[in-house]
Amino acid sequence: MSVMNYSDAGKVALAECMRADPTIWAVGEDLGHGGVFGQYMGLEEEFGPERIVSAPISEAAIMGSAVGGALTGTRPIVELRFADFALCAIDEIVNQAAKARYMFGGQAKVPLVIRQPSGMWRASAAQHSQSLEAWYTHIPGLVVVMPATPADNYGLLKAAIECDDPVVYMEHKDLWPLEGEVPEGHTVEIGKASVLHEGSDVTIVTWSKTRHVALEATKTLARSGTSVELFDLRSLWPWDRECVLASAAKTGRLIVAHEAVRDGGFGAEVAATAAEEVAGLKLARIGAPRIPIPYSTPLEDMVRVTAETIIGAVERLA
Amino acid sequence: MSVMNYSDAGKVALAECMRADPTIWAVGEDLGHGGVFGQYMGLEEEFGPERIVSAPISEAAIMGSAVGGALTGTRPIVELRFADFALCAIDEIVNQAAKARYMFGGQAKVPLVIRQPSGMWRASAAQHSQSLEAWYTHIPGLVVVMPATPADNYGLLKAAIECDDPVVYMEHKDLWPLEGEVPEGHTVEIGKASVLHEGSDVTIVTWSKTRHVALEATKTLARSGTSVELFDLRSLWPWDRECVLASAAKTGRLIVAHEAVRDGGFGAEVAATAAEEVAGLKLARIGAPRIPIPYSTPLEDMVRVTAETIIGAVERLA
Amino acid sequence: MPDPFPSPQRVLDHYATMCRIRAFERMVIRGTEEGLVKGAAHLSIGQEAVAVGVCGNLRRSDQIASNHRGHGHTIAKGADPEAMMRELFGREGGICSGKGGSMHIADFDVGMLGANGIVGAGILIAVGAAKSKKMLGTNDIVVCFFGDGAVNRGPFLEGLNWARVFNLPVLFVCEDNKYAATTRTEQLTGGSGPAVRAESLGIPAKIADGNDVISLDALVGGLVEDIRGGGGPLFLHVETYRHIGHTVVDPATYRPEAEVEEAKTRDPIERAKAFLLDNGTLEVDLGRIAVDAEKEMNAAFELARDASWPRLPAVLSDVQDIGAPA
Amino acid sequence: MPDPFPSPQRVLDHYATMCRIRAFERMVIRGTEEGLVKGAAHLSIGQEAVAVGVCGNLRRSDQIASNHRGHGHTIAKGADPEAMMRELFGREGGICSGKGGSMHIADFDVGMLGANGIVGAGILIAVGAAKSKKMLGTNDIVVCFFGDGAVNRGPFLEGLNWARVFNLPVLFVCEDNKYAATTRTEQLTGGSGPAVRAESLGIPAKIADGNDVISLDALVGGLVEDIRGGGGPLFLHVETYRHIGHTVVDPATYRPEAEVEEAKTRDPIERAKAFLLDNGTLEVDLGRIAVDAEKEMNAAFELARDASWPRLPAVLSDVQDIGAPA
Ligand SMILES: Cc1ncc(C[n+]2csc(CCOP(=O)(O)OP(=O)(O)O)c2C)c(N)n1
Ligand SMILES: Cc1ncc(C[n+]2csc(CCOP(=O)(O)OP(=O)(O)O)c2C)c(N)n1
Ligand SMILES: [Mg+2]
Ligand SMILES: [Mg+2]
Repeated sequence: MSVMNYSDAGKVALAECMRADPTIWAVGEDLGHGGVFGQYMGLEEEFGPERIVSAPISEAAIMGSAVGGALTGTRPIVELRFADFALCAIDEIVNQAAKARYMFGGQAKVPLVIRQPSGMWRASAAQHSQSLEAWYTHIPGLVVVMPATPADNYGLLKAAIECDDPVVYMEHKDLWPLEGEVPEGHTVEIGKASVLHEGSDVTIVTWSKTRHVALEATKTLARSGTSVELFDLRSLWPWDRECVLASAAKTGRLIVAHEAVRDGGFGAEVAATAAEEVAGLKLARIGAPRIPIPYSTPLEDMVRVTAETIIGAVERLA
Repeated sequence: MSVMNYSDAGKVALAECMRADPTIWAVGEDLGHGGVFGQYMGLEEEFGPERIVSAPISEAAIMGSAVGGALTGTRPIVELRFADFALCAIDEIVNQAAKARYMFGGQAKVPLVIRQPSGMWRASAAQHSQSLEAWYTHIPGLVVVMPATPADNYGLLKAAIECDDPVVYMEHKDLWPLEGEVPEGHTVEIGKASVLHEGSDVTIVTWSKTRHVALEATKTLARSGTSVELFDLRSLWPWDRECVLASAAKTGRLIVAHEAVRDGGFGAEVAATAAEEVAGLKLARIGAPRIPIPYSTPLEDMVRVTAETIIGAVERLA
Repeated sequence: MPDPFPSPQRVLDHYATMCRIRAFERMVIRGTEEGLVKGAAHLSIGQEAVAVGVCGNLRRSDQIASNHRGHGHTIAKGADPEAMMRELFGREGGICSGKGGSMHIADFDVGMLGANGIVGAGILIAVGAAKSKKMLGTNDIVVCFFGDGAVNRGPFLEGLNWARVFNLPVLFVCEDNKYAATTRTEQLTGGSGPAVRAESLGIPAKIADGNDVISLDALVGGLVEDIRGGGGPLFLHVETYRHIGHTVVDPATYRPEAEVEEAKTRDPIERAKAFLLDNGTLEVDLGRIAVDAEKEMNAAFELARDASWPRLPAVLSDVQDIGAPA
Repeated sequence: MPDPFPSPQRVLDHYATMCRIRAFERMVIRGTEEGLVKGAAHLSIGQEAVAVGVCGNLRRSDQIASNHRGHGHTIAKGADPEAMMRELFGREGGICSGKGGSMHIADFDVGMLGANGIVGAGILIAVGAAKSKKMLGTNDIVVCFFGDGAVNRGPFLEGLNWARVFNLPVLFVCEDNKYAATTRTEQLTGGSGPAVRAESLGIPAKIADGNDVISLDALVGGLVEDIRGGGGPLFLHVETYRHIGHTVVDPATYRPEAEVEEAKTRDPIERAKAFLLDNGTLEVDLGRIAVDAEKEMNAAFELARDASWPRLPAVLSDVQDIGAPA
């Protein structure tokens, strides 16, 4: 068991996997100098530039060459720097990586991980702040993972690397320095939610950075006597339907909260599924307004989901 | 009033707008020869190659140059050939077109139309059949329109061209030959659903080609005594919430049916909104399974939403 | 280094493979007319020498990435035409289980990494496959086929630059049939052509007659040897022509008739035939090769036509391991 | 055609604009240190001659598209530094109403179409703006600034080819500071450089010293005249260096110290100063220009710092006309 931050947890997971399997390689801009957030610091020294590949500014080629590599016996880890830049490589992710196995009738699998640091971070404005996880959940062939703690980043990145599917792996940029315990040999199964709090009055489902906001709200609500059952989905495709539906059936109230734009967000999928399955469920979705992320800090703050917003929604559902 | 097909209705709308406004130009591959589906046939002859621009196979430049044009006083109509190829121009649509007005504090608007022929058509397989409307509804700044009849294609394309926002305009490839009446000077407001059938037992919400399937189901159900209220949303952003919510409150049952993948589809947004707003609502979503579209006809047919599927869902909700 | 004295047997083999490709694609026309091929099919009739002249220099463990016009590449790399025809007819036993069709034809067993419905996409898949080759310590190479239209897409620049800076074992083959769908490519392509573009990215380039399988074969032999030796990526611009439309159903009225007729005089199969006759092969032997090819493809056609449809539950398989549809 | 005898007043003006850009960016460093600039800011300290030598040849109605390193371009094109500083501090009266920040700085009134957070995206916006210029029947031109790193992105190929085949009035300016973030660009760029790539796409290209505002000014004057005359797109590769890190907070340890020191000896402001002194301008006059620039930017800093925050309801405005958030 050791304490490490979210960034290092990912790095340790990657390094352990690379030591065990010589066919794994990582590719992205500036990786040789540690990557833009330092998540790869020191890895080029250990694994060399053939396995920690510093790429030109060619997102399509970064992603497309990884698809080619994955189809032919190696296991690429793609670093896209900001989730927003993945938009320069969408054909390669959606038309190629996600569909190749199926289109070719199962002749090859596409074992690759597509790291896309996501979310709002330090006044980064509209082109460096997006949370687009909902898009990837809608694309057959893709797995979608969004860890929110060091332990989950360690366990889920390992699971993603070991998995033979293309995994969109979204770390949250605001969580890099977050410290936490990572048990030795820790494993996390893709598709299993983590239960952060058991309760009976209302179910809250969330993921990524909003997990921490929701936990704060849960604690505040506990003090005023409202008992919340709180889940961090951790992976959005597959997502832990059973767990959410059982809890929603128990509490009769469901709130889904995420940082992404509310309209058309993955919260809609969770809420709609629960509404189909649980009769008489009361529900509310919380997310960003449908606006690009503004730069100015007070404006940017208006986009963020806060504990107060969540508490307000719980109160309105009561 | 005249009868024309869906393809010609779009062409007539475009030609009328181009005659009225010399700043409008269209750009896409093979437009000088009528476009891949003939929707531009004859327009180069009338407007010349400066306004009906035949482009190289450069989707990013087709889209990006349209953004630049829209920011600087002209009004581009982008033809992306197949919605699937829009994935080669996603940065330009999402990071540039959708955000420019906001990022620049309203200094300029982005009046452009992005035509993306969508949907399944004639065994076109995984890279030529997608319905990705849900993606665009999730992106602030974009308007999303999906006409299903000649009259709507005429009226809505005109409205899209006249609008100062970037409009993702998705015609359905299987509807090109569909004939229908287009009243002289017909107008359609973006954001208003069309009511195809009034009823009291169940509300069905749909759009694009599935409108026709749902209408068939509605007629069959009427014969067996089930009274359906059927809406074609026609535009998905904005969408006609008021209309859908009022009907859902009246019937207490809501079905949303679309051709796109069910998981994470725009049906989730409609269903979740209704579940939030209408207490005790029973609901069901219908869409494609989460698989790439297969080529072989019997397999492809399994992906299609049919009248039987819709009727089955209505019966289960009863 | 082009070999001025090609072995007659080698030319004969190439002739046979070209005849097989042509016969296969004639059956695709028939299949389309009879409603058996449902999706769009892009044929390489007139371009067979490119597939054959290139793939004839590859090992089974070398790999190719193709574009939408991939039947010829696939057959030349060694795939089974019957499984291909079943695929195009969407039947059980299709090479992609009926899920891909013409535009996604692939045979990983013979090193054919797939046609592609997205123009230019194969370029990036090829450089990635070449990275695998290098990492896995083989001296296999990868060939990427694409059209003259693809040189205007971003992946052309990104992929070629990538291959150069990482010194990957790739041969880029730009199969220039002068048109991209209805568009005469040179009208929408700046500069002095694909080879100059490749050289500007640091990749040595050659230009060749794509209708002469003999000289092409020899030229490619040298290029493949250089790449296999670790010399890094090379580029080959081959000039050819498609005899029919962009797809089977395209009447191609945008091309001057005289241009088409002139191009047909350079039919690669007729040229190989003329060479072989000049060099002592008997007309009757050549005739038998052509007839055998037609018989083979006719049999493939009939077996595919009579094959059953895929089992319906297969629609849900091979999507993904985790989170697959139930 | 470079003019060997530049007018002293013109050089003095350029000197003044370079001093103003430098002074502005020094205030951005201070603003970052004091926590007033919250987002990433990319400075052009050391590269000022490019913005000034190019924009000095443009009319107000000419337009420019920029990249992430856009303060210098914006000031050189005539924007108000106070409104820019308010923007960087996220305040009321910001040039983009506080919604954009450094990476989206823009001033459409003076023909500055925006910085861009996506490397290479401005290239396509520029060609589109040039299409508007042409369609609207003006003889205005568009200039596009981008870095050496952008030449490896697909839009470089697509945009340059586009400008060529549609003969659009664009000047492409590749501002080569040798690095793309932490990466020495030449290590990841195949071929013989940006100018060769441009020429392979049919666009005539020049290479120039980007730290000598005088020769650059004269060279660009000729290029702009050619483009304005309808000659079609041109390309200019300028060699320069950024004195500090990629962003304000980057210590740039990946660059050899000697390289940085050597580059600083070619400081464009010092070079213009030396020229002016050699040609009779008084040291005291140059000093006053520098001091005025500092005063101006200091005042901009203070006004921005003391400005109020944007009104919160504005967060929902300027998204779209139809379907705007309520
Ligand atoms: C990204 C993309 N854009 C457009 C198309 C439509 N399309 C399919 S083939 C083709 C022409 C390709 O021309 P070329 O590369 O010369 O190949 P050819 O068909 O001549 O063999 C086009 C435009 C596509 N499939 N993908
Ligand atoms: C598509 C994309 N990829 C990566 C980045 C991250 N990034 C921002 S600036 C930069 C380096 C750009 O280098 P260059 O074009 O030489 O401009 P310079 O910063 O040197 O002025 C990178 C990689 C980005 N903003 N957009
Ligand atoms: Mg071609
Ligand atoms: Mg640079």
